[in-house]
Formats: sequence, C-alpha cells, structure tokens
Amino acid sequence: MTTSVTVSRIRRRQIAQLIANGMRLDGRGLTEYREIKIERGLIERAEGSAKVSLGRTIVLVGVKVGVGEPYSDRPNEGVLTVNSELVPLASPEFEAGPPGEESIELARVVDRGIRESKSIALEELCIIPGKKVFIIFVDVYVLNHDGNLIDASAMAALAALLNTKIFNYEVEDGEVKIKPGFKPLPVKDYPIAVTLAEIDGKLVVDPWLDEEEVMNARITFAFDKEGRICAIQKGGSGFFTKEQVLEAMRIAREKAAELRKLVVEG
Amino acid sequence: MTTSVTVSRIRRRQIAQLIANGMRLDGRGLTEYREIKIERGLIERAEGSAKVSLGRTIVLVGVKVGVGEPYSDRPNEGVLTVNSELVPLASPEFEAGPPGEESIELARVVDRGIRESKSIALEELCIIPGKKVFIIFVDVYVLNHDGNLIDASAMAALAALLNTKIFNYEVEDGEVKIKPGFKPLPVKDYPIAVTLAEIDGKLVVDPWLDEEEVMNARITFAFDKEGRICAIQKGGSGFFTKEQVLEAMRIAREKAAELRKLVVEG
Amino acid sequence: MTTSVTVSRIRRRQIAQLIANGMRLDGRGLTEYREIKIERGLIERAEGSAKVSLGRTIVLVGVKVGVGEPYSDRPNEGVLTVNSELVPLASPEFEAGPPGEESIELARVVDRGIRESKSIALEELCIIPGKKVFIIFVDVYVLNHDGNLIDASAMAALAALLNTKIFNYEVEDGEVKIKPGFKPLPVKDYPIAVTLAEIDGKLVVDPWLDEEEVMNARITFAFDKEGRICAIQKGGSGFFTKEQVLEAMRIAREKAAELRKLVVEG
Amino acid sequence: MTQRVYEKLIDEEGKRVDGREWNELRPIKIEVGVLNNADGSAYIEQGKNKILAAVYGPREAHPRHLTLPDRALLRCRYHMAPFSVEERKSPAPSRREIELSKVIREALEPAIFLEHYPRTAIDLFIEILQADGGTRCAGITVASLALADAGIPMRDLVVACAAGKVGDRIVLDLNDVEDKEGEADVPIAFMPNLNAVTLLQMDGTLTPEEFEQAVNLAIEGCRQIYKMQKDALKARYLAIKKEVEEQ
Amino acid sequence: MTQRVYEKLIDEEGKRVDGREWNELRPIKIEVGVLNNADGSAYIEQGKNKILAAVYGPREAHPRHLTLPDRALLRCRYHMAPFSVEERKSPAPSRREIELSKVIREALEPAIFLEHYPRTAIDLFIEILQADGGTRCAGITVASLALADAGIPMRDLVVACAAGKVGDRIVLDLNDVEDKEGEADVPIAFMPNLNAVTLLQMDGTLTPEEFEQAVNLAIEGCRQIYKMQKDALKARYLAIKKEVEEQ
Amino acid sequence: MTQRVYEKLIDEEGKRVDGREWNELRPIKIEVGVLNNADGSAYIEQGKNKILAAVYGPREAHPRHLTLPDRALLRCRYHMAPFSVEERKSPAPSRREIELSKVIREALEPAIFLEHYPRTAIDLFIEILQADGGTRCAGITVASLALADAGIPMRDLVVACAAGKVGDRIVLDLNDVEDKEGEADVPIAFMPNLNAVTLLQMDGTLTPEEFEQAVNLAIEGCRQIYKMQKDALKARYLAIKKEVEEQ
Repeated sequence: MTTSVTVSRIRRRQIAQLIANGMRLDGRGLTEYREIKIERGLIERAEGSAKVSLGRTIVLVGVKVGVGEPYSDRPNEGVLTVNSELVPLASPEFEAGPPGEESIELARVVDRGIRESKSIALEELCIIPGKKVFIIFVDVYVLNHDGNLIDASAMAALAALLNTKIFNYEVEDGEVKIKPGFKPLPVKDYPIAVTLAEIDGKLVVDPWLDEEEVMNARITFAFDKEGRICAIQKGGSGFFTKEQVLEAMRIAREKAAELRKLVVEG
Repeated sequence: MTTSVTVSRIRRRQIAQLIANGMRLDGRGLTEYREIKIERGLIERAEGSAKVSLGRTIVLVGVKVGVGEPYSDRPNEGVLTVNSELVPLASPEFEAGPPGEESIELARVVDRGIRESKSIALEELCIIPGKKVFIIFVDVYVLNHDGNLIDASAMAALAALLNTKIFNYEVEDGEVKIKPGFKPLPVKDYPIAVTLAEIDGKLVVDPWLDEEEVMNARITFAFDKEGRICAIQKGGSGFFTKEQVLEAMRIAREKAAELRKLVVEG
Repeated sequence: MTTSVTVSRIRRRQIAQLIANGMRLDGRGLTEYREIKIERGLIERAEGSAKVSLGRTIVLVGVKVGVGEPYSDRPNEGVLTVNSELVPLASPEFEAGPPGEESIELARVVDRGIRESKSIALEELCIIPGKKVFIIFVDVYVLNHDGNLIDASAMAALAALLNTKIFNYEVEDGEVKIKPGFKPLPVKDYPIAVTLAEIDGKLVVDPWLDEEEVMNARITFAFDKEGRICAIQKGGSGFFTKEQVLEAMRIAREKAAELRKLVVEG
Repeated sequence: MTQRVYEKLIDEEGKRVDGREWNELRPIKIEVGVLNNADGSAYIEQGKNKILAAVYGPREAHPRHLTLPDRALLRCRYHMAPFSVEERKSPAPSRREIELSKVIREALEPAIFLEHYPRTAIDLFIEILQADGGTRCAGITVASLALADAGIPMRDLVVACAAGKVGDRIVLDLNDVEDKEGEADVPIAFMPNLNAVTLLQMDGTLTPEEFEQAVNLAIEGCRQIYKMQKDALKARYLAIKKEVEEQ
Repeated sequence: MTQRVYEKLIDEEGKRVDGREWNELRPIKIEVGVLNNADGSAYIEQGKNKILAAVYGPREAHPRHLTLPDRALLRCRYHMAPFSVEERKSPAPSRREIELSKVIREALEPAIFLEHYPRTAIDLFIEILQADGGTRCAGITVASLALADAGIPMRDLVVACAAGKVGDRIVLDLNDVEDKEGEADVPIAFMPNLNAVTLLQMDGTLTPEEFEQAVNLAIEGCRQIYKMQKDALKARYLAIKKEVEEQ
Repeated sequence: MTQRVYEKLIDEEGKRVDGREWNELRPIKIEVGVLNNADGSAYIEQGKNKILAAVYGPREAHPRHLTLPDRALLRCRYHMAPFSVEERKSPAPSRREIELSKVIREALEPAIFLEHYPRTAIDLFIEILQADGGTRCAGITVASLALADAGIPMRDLVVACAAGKVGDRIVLDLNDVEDKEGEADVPIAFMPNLNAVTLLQMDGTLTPEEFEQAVNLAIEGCRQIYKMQKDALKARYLAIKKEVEEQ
C-alpha cells in the first residue's frame, strides 16, 4: 500500500511535469485522442450494438428495442432509457451490485447528449398513442476501464444507435402484431462528447486512467451536428477558471467534429 | 465516549432527582408541554402542510393528493398512507436509507390515530368505485429531533390535513378530468396524541430528548374529539404498572383536549 | 473456536473411517434413510401443507393458491412458483434477509423436479386464457436444519401438493366469482429427490449435517413415477468420477421408489 | 377469499362466533423444547394460531460495534410464513412485522437480566406458521418460554393476551374475525409477579371506562395463560430429568 | 396536475412569466443557524424554492476503512421531500438525486480545507422542502453557509446560480416553468475570490456564443448572491455575539 | 419476438436445426488474455455465445472476517448483459444467475489449489455478452482459462459441455433452440486428467439408459474442447514469449 502511494506520487509529478511542457507520458499531444477502434453490430441478438476501444478503455453498448407504455406527459413519444454498468471485470475498483454514483453519472451524461440533441426521433416511435410505444434501451457495458469512460460510452452509444433496427408491425384490435422485416431506428442527430482534464493548469483531452488520478477536475462538452453544445458536465473535486471553461469548450468543439466523422462515416 | 457516558450518568441522576421532587431540568411542571408553535400552509406546492415546533423538536408534514386504485377490499374508499422520514439533518443519530423500526413505528402510530378516529371521510374520496380514488399521502418529515416525535408529528399531521385541499374533477368516459377550483379535504375528527414518560416512578408528559434517554418507558394515548381513546402505543424497554397506565390515560385525556384547541382552532 | 475446529477434525476422521468400513456414526447403513415422518394438512389456512421430518431435519411446506396473470409465452397455463426460506430459527448459520444462494438453489431444485416431471397439470389451471390463471405458491419453510434439506423439502412439497385444494369458480363478464366447494389440485406425477454424499470415496444417501460438513460433494437425482430422471444437481466443492455418478444414479432410483410409496400412499 | 361474513359477532345468548363466553380464552396448547438446533424453543397453539419461537444466545454478534459494553443486545424478529394468512404474504418483512418486532422486543426486555451478558447478543425468532388474531400476544407468551428454555435468567415470565370490544361487549382474547370486525383490540403483555405492563397497544376506539375494563380483563387472561406457561415449563423440566436419568 | 401552460415565456415588453427582467434574480431570503442539533445549518428561499442544509462533522465515520488518511471525507446527500414537487416523489433516492449529490459534493470540495481533518467525515445534508427550478444551485449556496456555520475552514464561499435560454433570450436564474419549457439551462457554482467554476452542467442546446453569454450572466448572478451570503453570515455572527454578551 | 419456430429439431437426414450431426460441437473460438486490467482473462465464442471471463486475485478481501484461515475464498459471479438475450434482461441478478454462480464456483473449486493462498480472495467474473444455449458450460470452459491466465495453480483445466435429448436423439452441445424445445439438457463440467465430474445438472426427463449415453457423449465433447483450451493457452504463452523477446 505504502509503496503504491509513493509510486503514484512520483508518477503524478512525472505526468504533471510533462504536461506542463506540453507533453504526455504516453507520447500524445495535449489535444490528441488515443487510438479509436469501433466495431459495429457484433451482438446479433441485440437490435443494435457497437464496441469502442479508446486506447485500452473498452466499452460495449447494446441497444434493445421493446414495446411498453409511454410517459403519461408524452403519450405520443417513444421512450429512451440509458443504463450503464461498470462491470467488475473492467477494473479492480468496480464492484458488483446496484449502480453507484459514478455509473449513474455516466449513464445520465450519455443520456443527456442523446436526448438534448434530439438524436432519436422519439415522435416516430409511437405505436398506439398513450398506450404502446417503442422503448429504446441503451445499455452501456464497460469492459476495461483505462480512463475517459464518458467519451468512449457516448461514441459507442451513438454507433450502436446508428445500426439499430426496429421490427415492422401492424396494429390489429389494439394488439401489436409483428410483421417480417426491419427498418432503421430514426436517428436525426449525432451527439459527440469530448472530455478534457485540468492538470497543473493545463487542459488535456481524453485523459487516461493515470491522468484521471492526477487531474484536478474534468469537463465534458457534448455537441450536436450543428456544433451547438447539447450537454455539459464538470466532474472531480477541483475547479476551472472561467477562461479555462471557454477554452475547453473551443477545443472540445473542434475535436467533436473530428470524432463525429469516425463514428458516423465509420 | 467514556466522558459522555459519565456526564450522561450525572445528568440522568439530576433529571431523575428533580422529577422525584416534581420538577424538571428545563423548568416545566410534570404535565406541562414545551412551547408549541404551528405554521400552516408553508409548502404551497403540497395540497396541505404544517410545521410544528415542540420546544426544539421540529416536524414538517406535507400532504399530497394523488389519484390511484383503491384497496380491493374497500373499492369505495380513498386511500390514506402515512410515511415518516427521520431526515439525517435532524439528529446525529439518524442515517440516510430505508426507514428503520423507529421511523416505521412513528408513521404507524400517527396513522393509527387518524385511521381509528375516522378523521378523514375516506368514503367521500371515491372517484370511480373499484377503479379510481383519491390517495392521501401524509409525509412526516422530522427536521430537528429533541424528543417526543410522536406528539409533534401527530399534531403536524392533523394541522396539515386541516388545510389540505383536493381539486375539483369530473369523470368523462372513465377518465378523470380536472376542473378549476378546490374543496377542502373532508376531515371529521381531530385525533391528538399525548405521550408520557415514566422516570423513577413518576409520569411526565412531552419528554424531551434527555428525558427520553433517561426514561424507563413511554406510553402514547391518542384521543378523538369525543374523548375516546383511538390509539395506544407503549415504547421503551421498561414497563408501567397497571395503575400507572390508567393514571397516564387520565392525564393524557386532559392534555389532549388542551392541545386540540391549539391545533384545530389555531 | 479452536476447540470446535479440533473436535470437528476428530469427528471428521471418525465419520470418514466408519464410512470406509461401510458404517455410519448414527448407526445407519450407507444407503439407509433416517426416520421419515410426514404430517399432512396441518396448516388449515393454506390450501395445502405438509411437514416432513427426516431425522432431526424438519421442513414445513405450505401451498397457497392465488389468481393472477399467466406468463405471456404460456397464456393457457397456470403458474407454479417455488420459494424457500432458511428461517433463522432452524440453524445458527441461517440469517434473516433476502434469500441467499443456498436457499435459491434449494427452491430451484425442488421446482425443477416438480416442473420437469410435469407433476402439476398446469394446463388445467387456466381460468381466462391470457388473462387469469391459478398461481400455485409452494413455500418451503425449513424449521430445523440437520442436513439433506433437498430431499426433505421435495418430499414435503409433493405431500403438500397432494393435499392442495383449489376453489370452485365461475367466470362472469371477465370477473372470477368464487363458488362454494373445492376440488383437488391436478397432480399427475410424483417426483422424488434422492441425495447422496461422497465421503472418502464412498457414496452415502441422506447425509445428515455432520456428514455434509465432511463430504467432498453431493449429488441429487429426482425421478418421476416412471423411474425417469427429471432433475439432477451436483453440489459441494468436490467431484464425482463418472462411475460414481452412474452408481449414484442407480442407488437413487431404487431409493426414490421406496420414498414415493411413503409420500404418495402415506 | 373464503372468509365467512358474520352477521352478528355476539348472538342472542351472549355467545361469540366461535361459541365462547365473553371472558373465555381460546383453547391453548403449549410445548417447550421443540427444536433441536436452537438454544431454546417453544410452540403454541391458541385458537388456530400456530407459532414457533426459538432463541439463540447469548452468543457473539457481528458486526462487533453493535454490541453493548454493559449488557446483552436483544434482537427480535417477528415473522409470518407466506402461507400463514388468507392471501399469500410476501416473505420480505412488512412495515407491520417491523413494528411488531420492535414492540415485542420491548415487551420482553424488562424481563431479562441482559446485564449478565455484556457484549453478546440474544436472538429471538418468532415464526407465525398460521395466524388467527392475537399473534403478537401468543408470540410473546411462547417467546418468553423459549427464553426460559434457553436458560436465560429472567425476572418473571412475560405473558400476553388481548381484550377488546366486539358487538358492544368487552371480550377476552379476540380471534381473527373479532379482531377484523370488532370495534377495538387491546393487546397487553404482563409480568404477573411484578404487576408490570410491558406491552400495550390499541386499535379501534374505546371510552376510558371501556379501556379500564379491557385492561382488567386482559390481565385476567394473562394470569390464566401464565399458569399454562408454568405447567409447560414444568413438563419440559420433567422430560429432561427423565431423559437424564435414563442415560 | 394544476400547472398552468404559458403561451409565451417572454412577453412583448421583455418581461418573464413572473414579471422579472432578463437579468433579474428571484427574491432570495437566507438565514444561517436554523437547526439546533446540526453543527451548522442554513435555510434559503429563492423564488418558491425552500431548502434546508445541515452539516455534521468533522466526526468519526463508520466503517472506518472508508475514511482517508490525509483528509476528511466529504459526504453529501441532496434529497427532495416527497411533498416538494407537483407529483409526490418516492422517498427512495432517484438517479437524479444521486447524480446531483455527486456534483454538489464536487462543487463544494474545492472550497474546504479537508486536509485539516484527516480520518474524519463531514456530512452535508441538503433537503429540498419545496422545489421551483434551480434547486441544485440554491442548494449549493445554502450548503456552503451551513459549512461556514459549522466552523469548517474554507478558501471561499461557494455560490451558485443558473443562466439559460428562454424564449430566445439568455436570462438569469430560471424558475420551474422556464427550466421545463425553456431551451437551455446552465447551472454554475463559483468561488468569486478564486475565479473558480466548481460546478458546470447544461441541459438543452446553445451555440458557443450563447453559452459564453450564459456563463457571464450566471457568474454575475453568483456575485449578487455572494453578497447576500456574506450578509446572512454577518447577521448570524451578530446574533451569536449578542447571545453571548447577554449571558 | 423474432424467434423462428422449428417444426422438426432433427430433419430426415439426421441433421440438426443448424445443420450439425448429433455428435458435433458448434464452432468454437477461444482467446486468452483479452483484457488489460484483470489479472487473467479469456473470451469464448461457441455458436452464437459470446462470453468474457476475468479473474482478479488472489487479493485482499473485505470484510476481512469473510476470508478463510486455511485457503483462498473463491467468489464467482455469472452475469448476463441486458442485451445478451431476446428480451432485455434487468441488470439485477436473477435467481437463475445466483444459482449458476454457485454451481459454476463449485465446478471450478476442485481444480484450484486454494490452500496456497490462505486469507485471500480470488474473484471470478463471467459476463455473458450474447447467449445461445449452454452458457454455463462455455462460461466454465472460458473461466478456467482466465484462472490459468492469472497464473493460479490448478490440478487440471476444467472444461464443460452439455449433451441432451432433442427430437428423440441424444445429441451434443445444445444450442438455444434445442435447449428450449428439446426434451432434456445435461450440462457437465469435467477434469479429464482426474476423471472428475465437477458440475452435473439436468433439466427435462431421461431414462437411466439415455442419461448414461448423454454423460458419455458430453464427456466426449469435453475432451474435444479440452484440446482447444490447451491450444488457446499455448497461443497465449507464445504471444507473451514473443512480446518479452521483442522488448
């Protein structure tokens, strides 16, 4: 225990000193992402799926489509529900059990980006108004945690939604009958999240786990395809100056456009 | 820890000795309540509310009115549900989480007084028999715990019910439509709970926290407006003699009449 | 603690040595059950009940019959649900709280025997297809744990099902009206579970608690009335050779026929 | 579902729905020492109530920081079997069961010399196998025998019985129908030697005079059951003595 | 159920649904030291928001292995009373409440000298008694006063306020209707002396330019509330002083 | 929802729904060492099953009093991803998952020299990413490789495979349709070098003769998969060797 704390202090100093000089321990530039790999449709049993590797961080997202009741205040809209599991095989820190605050925050930030950008045309997912609508379950499954779960999860969620199919149906006497064939889920916008960490006064994008342990705080901006901000989340027990916030927003906007190409155009 | 136990022993002896002589550490007589303050209607968003201070004990009760299904064995009656939360800001002893036995007992004793006195005319709260009735949620929220939560909560609940309004409605094709305006909740009786503690063979009303720590046992009597007993609860790990029980009942009946005036007439 | 471990080691050696010589500490032969007592119908409020004593192991099973919705993929069948509680008065090892893995395994093995043998004619328990069916709740209540809970529970469950009655009814306008009188639950098969433990290379039936602590592994076979296997469960952190598995199956089949007479013919 | 509805809870001759007089207890059967693993146990039938109680302890408790430096921690679980009532009960403890566990514990605590066993726990489990009104009282009566059977030193046995108001009469030991249809129910736990009321609750409404009558009647019922408790303990003692002598 | 529907969130004269100008805060009332048992406490009304905060600690924490060797553990619970919102809220913590508890804790942590109290816990409880939009911001504002009232040393008070976009205008301090019907909401927590943004979130959509305006406006709002925080602390200090002198 | 219904599980030519012979395994792909954080990990595809296993430990366990003085505590969680099955599965562990976690742990325990690591825990996580019948068997097969990859000393690899009865034939390695529509399923875990059956369960009905056939067939399947396990381990060993040499 003592040793590991000591090592971590040395490493912490090393990471911070490098960043002060515009460099990173893994050789990246300050605004450079780790290598991104996207695999689509690998869970055939799910209506949509994608696996994103961000360096050694691996996130699998599966989308299931069900039928259920709409919210009473939105009788003509489908329902989107985003859930995340920090599966204990992904990190020695993760534990089995009901989702903790970190997992809930992750799911809610991914949800916010999709919802606020109106990415899914929920109004096209109504089957019988007030009674039956499609429910889109987006399940974020973290398989290996090496930092920046938000960006990897948001990318994987978008990639999975983009290959999600919903079954054809007809309504007969108030019952939903499934018909052969599928059509794609109506995805209208492509929200992308970009996270920056503040370390020793500098901003770096896509922090890996060691940087997350060193950082003062992180901030995530999600952008829609028009370059409008559609979600923000500051995390961590430090702070940003107002000027850092605005600088982070500008960097994030640029990176979001780059990442969107990767995810959407594949 | 040791110190506090010692102090508590000295204080315990002091409290008990005074009571043996018919006096109390805070200057009250044995059958005297602490100062009672009642504020009504302070939560505008709730259909009814009241805050009761009993000395330094503070209880806030909010009443929400919803629409739901009746119990299957009472298809023509509204539903009353009393819940209590020992909010952790009220005492260093309270913890967040699902309600413990103390909280459940508190809610159930308050509930019993209201229910057994038939305080709320539940039969007037049926909207569509067997399908839709009004649900009256009484939420007891303890904000500062300085003893005798039962009496303060029962008073606050009654005061809150007395200013509860239910919305006008009409039924159209089995659907409930809300119409403008409100009418008062039909409150027919005014149950009042009075708690006595047994300390060194003497009975005292309205024990404060220090007395609760010293007492052998407590007993609560609730009375309806006719002076009939409508709920009893003995608590604590000591006992009462039969004669003490009857004496406590007589004292409680007298005090209940006094308190009722405060709560009902304001 | 130390003492008890020591004693247990001596006892362990003693139990194993005896078994190696074809004997058991409580005087039984290797394939001999403890004394079995069955009391039927002792919980009048339940639609069916039975208490089985297997030596000092006591299991009470109550069967309640309710009305509810069928599973959506089996709209014309009643529902069987088996639950087990290792009530904390049965053993110093049992704790109050939600069922643990041992309790869940017990319930699921008992369930499997009943279900796979098609013991209950679930298709006769449909009231209104897709809407209302009988639900058969089998609650296994362990009252004293002295080993081999599976066999005792399976016997008690079967005995309880055999004296379960379901009320007469008629359907009027989609509502179920109860009519006077009862008929027996349609029980078509009589699954019996037999458990063997492996201790020092030998197989013994009906292990008591001390033997369970010593055993390498246990295996349960359930048989239907035709002598076909209808459930198997290996338990414990040891293993069986393939030959032991087959030998155990043959012994179990023979014992099952004996036990079935006791339970069915009473 | 199959519950009869009674037109009158007291008939013209003053008899109750089960034929009892106003001051008559239901038939009671008590047995002490019925379970093998528990340190103490007992079983009671009172009317159609069938209740088991078992005691483990004094024993070590986890987590340790919950134990008390100057006395034993008494823990109590009142629990109903899913099949004990008309409609199947979920096994998860209800709010009612949690409240009853608390008041039953507080009804027994005054009887036990907890100070003899600091830093330990005494666990008491009451299982309602069949419920027929008055389970908390019968539960206390049988639990106090389980404690005695476990050899835990007590000031007196605690015995419990309810009185109540049914069809305008104050009656003893209400059964399920009387409890549900009657006007009031007053369960009382009592230690006869100490004139100590250790549990007192009430549902329904009563005038002060009716309440006093009910208290007196319930305590009278307690005294009768107290004798049966003692007899059951004696029977257990004789059985053990015989067992020992035969060895 | 009884919620009005507004046709326009900004009227012809540029007034908002509650009559405010675009850059106007709702009426705010703050009181420090309102609860007796807590080590520190405060109360705020902002519009119809009614929020209590209380602090216990630094104090011992269980289980011990959760404490930190080099600083205090800050724990925070943001919780809504069941009656605080239009439709009764279940008392169990929702996912929203769990997220807000986390971001509020992270908004306050940068202000506290946690390293002064290793191996202890500081517990912060925020109770929303009535909710009217912007509860997380008002909750942070009042929580930071409760911390100060508990005598916990801080780098600066944390103050919070939202700006957002409503009816195409960037406006300050959104109320419930504006929050639900408006285009975007940007809550910000700020330490004025350190130019430190300690919480920043956003719902809705904004262009970068709108976002910058919103940030500037929210921080302006924070500075105004900051003055009220200081006044409330001063009032509390004077009250205590008077109390002490009178003794 | 989109599941096909099969008229015959075995066609006129004796072929199964997916074209296999009665004694033919589904295609299997195994990879060892696929996750970075875990101490050991492996991945298997068997038919459409896609399963990950990871091992952490031997490591410290909390709470301490759960550890064992004479050996490591093996903990096992078998868990299905919500999207792994036809209808979305709630993430909370089902009774089925709890039972399978237990029998899988008991299938692996006989293989591990737990006594080498007293007072520690070995945590095994099996995640079913996609389920296609026989997940417990494939889960055991892949878990035992993850244990080996973590360097945990074992008596033998545990390998598992089911046989069953489908359309009146005893067949090997049932897929999802055969599992649901067939007459019986007999999953078996086996250590070939020790002739040790470490898991055995059965659903459905079989005569003693059919059972014996099924056991023999399943063990035959185990032996085939065992070879693939060894090959996968060897491939992992060679990859590591290469990596080390290149450094």
